[in-house]
Amino acid sequence: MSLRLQAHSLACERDDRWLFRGLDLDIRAGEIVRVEGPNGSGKTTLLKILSGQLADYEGELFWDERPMREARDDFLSNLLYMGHAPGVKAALTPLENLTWYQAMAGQPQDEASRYAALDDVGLAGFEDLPAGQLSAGQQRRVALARLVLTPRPLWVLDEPFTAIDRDGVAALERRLFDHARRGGCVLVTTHHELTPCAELRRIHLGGGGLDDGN
Amino acid sequence: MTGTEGSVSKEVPVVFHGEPGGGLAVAFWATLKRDLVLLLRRRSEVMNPLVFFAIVITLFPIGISPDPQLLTAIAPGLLWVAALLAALLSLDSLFRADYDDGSLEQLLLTPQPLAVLALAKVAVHWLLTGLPLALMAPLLGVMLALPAGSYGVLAVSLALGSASLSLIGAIGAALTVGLSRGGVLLSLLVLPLYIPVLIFGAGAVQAAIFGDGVMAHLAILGALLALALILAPLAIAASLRISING
Amino acid sequence: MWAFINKLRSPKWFYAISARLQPWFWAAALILIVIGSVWGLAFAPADYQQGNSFRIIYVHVPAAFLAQSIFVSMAIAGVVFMVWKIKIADMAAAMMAPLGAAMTFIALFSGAVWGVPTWGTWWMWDARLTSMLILLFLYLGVIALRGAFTSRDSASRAASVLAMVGVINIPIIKYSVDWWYTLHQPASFTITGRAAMPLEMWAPLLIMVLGFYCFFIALTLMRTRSEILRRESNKRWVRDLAGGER
Amino acid sequence: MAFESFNEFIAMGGHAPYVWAAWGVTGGLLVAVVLHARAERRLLLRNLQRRVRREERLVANQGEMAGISHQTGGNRHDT
Repeated sequence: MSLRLQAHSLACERDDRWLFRGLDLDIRAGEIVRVEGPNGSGKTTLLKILSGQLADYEGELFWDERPMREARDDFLSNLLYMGHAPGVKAALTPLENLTWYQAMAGQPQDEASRYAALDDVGLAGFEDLPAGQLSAGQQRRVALARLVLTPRPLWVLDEPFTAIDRDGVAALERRLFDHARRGGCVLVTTHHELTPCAELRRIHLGGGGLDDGN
Repeated sequence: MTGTEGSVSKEVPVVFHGEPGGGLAVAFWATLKRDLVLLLRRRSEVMNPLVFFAIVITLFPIGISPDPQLLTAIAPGLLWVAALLAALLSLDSLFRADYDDGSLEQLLLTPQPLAVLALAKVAVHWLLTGLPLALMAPLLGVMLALPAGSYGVLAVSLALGSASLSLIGAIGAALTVGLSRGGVLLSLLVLPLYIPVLIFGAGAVQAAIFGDGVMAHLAILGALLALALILAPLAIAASLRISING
Repeated sequence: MWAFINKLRSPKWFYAISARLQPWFWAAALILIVIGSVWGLAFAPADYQQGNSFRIIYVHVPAAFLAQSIFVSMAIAGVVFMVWKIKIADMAAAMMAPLGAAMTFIALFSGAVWGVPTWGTWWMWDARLTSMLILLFLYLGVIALRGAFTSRDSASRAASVLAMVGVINIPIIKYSVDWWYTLHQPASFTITGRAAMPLEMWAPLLIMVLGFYCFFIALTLMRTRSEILRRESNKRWVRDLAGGER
Repeated sequence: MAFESFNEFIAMGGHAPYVWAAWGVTGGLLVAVVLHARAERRLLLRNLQRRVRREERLVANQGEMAGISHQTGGNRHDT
């Protein structure tokens, strides 16, 4: 079992416009891959494809050197995805939000670990307040607590730095590098400049073009 | 802000997970419980369909006639149609909140089958809409001069039928969740599919009034529910995947 | 079979082959409908009960047949599109829906008109007319759902799922409406309900039905070709084609 | 032949309004559907041709400009 996410000649067409074509990826353990590109270049779409949400792409995906179709369940149980929206229920407390996520991840229910995770993202003392009463940055932190709560090797994070203050950004950046150093892998889109380091790789998505094929 | 933030032990290597074992039941109950808690915290959303049901039933004697004989004749159909519309009212919000706050994506990305988790959400809709409507219907039946002896059948037929309605309606809700103004479209998609349930549900109450056998109707309602239970979750899951593609 | 499916993946191939098939279906449709019309209107004997009003059957029944067949075709095209990702199937389904709605309307209109001399009223909740009305709503739902999405890919998928859900429900709706009708009007007779029809009566009917089917195929081929031009207008071969037909 | 004369045929044994209304609407709708499909196809072809011609002109113009100023790094489409 090894952490390896590959894509061969990946292409995505949205309403007759190619978002990207002929994309080859080989993502391994210990890497932080930053997907870059202008607005509308398909960053989010790429992350959704690579996290198994979108099926209408061309090309092939491999997880652990098996085709994604066969390895899907295995892939999903090693994946932690965070989208644009944090996925935090405003009417539930941070603790209750994490309870649901813990159950969905198939983890044993463990209140102490939930407290610890919230503590870790700087939400100590806010555990029992409805998330709707927290600030946008704090709600994002509730979602980020999943990175601590649910140990998964592959992180796919779409704009995780949104609405977070400077200290939080630094802490999150540390967390990403730490995860890569421990043999995990991070796939991320962000407008925030990540500190350059050995683990960091970039994928640049440009614009599509007129299709000349059949 | 605490000083401990971001302090992760660097020795522990990342753990890989094998194929998911059980956990489906846990995820199902967790989703069921979460949605129940969510709805019970916004109690007005649970109350709205019930109030709507009562108001619509009040409108008919005013609009048609207070004559008990006439009301008896139309009561079964009236109660069923009003309950059906009331259940439809809350359908639009079934997946909408999850779609907006991003938890729908997370639901799609669990290793658990999406159809089963969607079933948990539909079950909550029935528990907090269909079932209360069924329990409330006899009360409104009294106001429509429904003959004694048909109250039990009314409640049972509504309880059975509204489960099918929730399942079928959830398909429409899943198809329209990505659309900004899906509400009216949802009724257009779903109402024609409700007709068989309406026919046998209202038929059961009518049969009870005439003193005919009721079991046949209820059996068919049960059969429709069984069919919906098998097929609808698959359609809901497929529709949710389409909607999330945006 | 597989070779054929693979060929269907290429809109260019379909565009070429449909150009060759199309004239034959147009010719067949024209000839069959003209023969059927003349035979049915002028030569078939009048019905001993309904007199000459019975001649409406020659448009009512083919339209009703086609209305149901087109929905089934749409669902099959939806399956083909979803399973094999063949875009041609979806283009055809998109083009079929309005024709299906038009056919349902014809069946409803001719049925209503027929009702005047037969029952003395423009509308009767006859089993066939009622199911046709529900079918019209199903068609409108599919068309509205397809139009509601901004992304064409999502629209195609959503419409396919709804067509499949609808086609599972059509027989259920039909049987429940039949059952409901017999329960409420046991005495009255349906307009096209008799089995024994002499050859001179059903032969033109058969010809009309065949003619309508040919018309449906020809029109679907033609409009699918237009849809190819619309959706593939960025492709090189479409550009060359437009340049060539200057 | 079920009718003695043409007038009888038109009268349809007293059912003329119903029979002819049903047939008329059906025929009218079928013809309208065909006309619509034809108009749709013509319009599409015309728009497509206009677009192709416009793009050809654009390419030709850009080619000339490139020739005059001896530029190579332009945003030219190689269609």
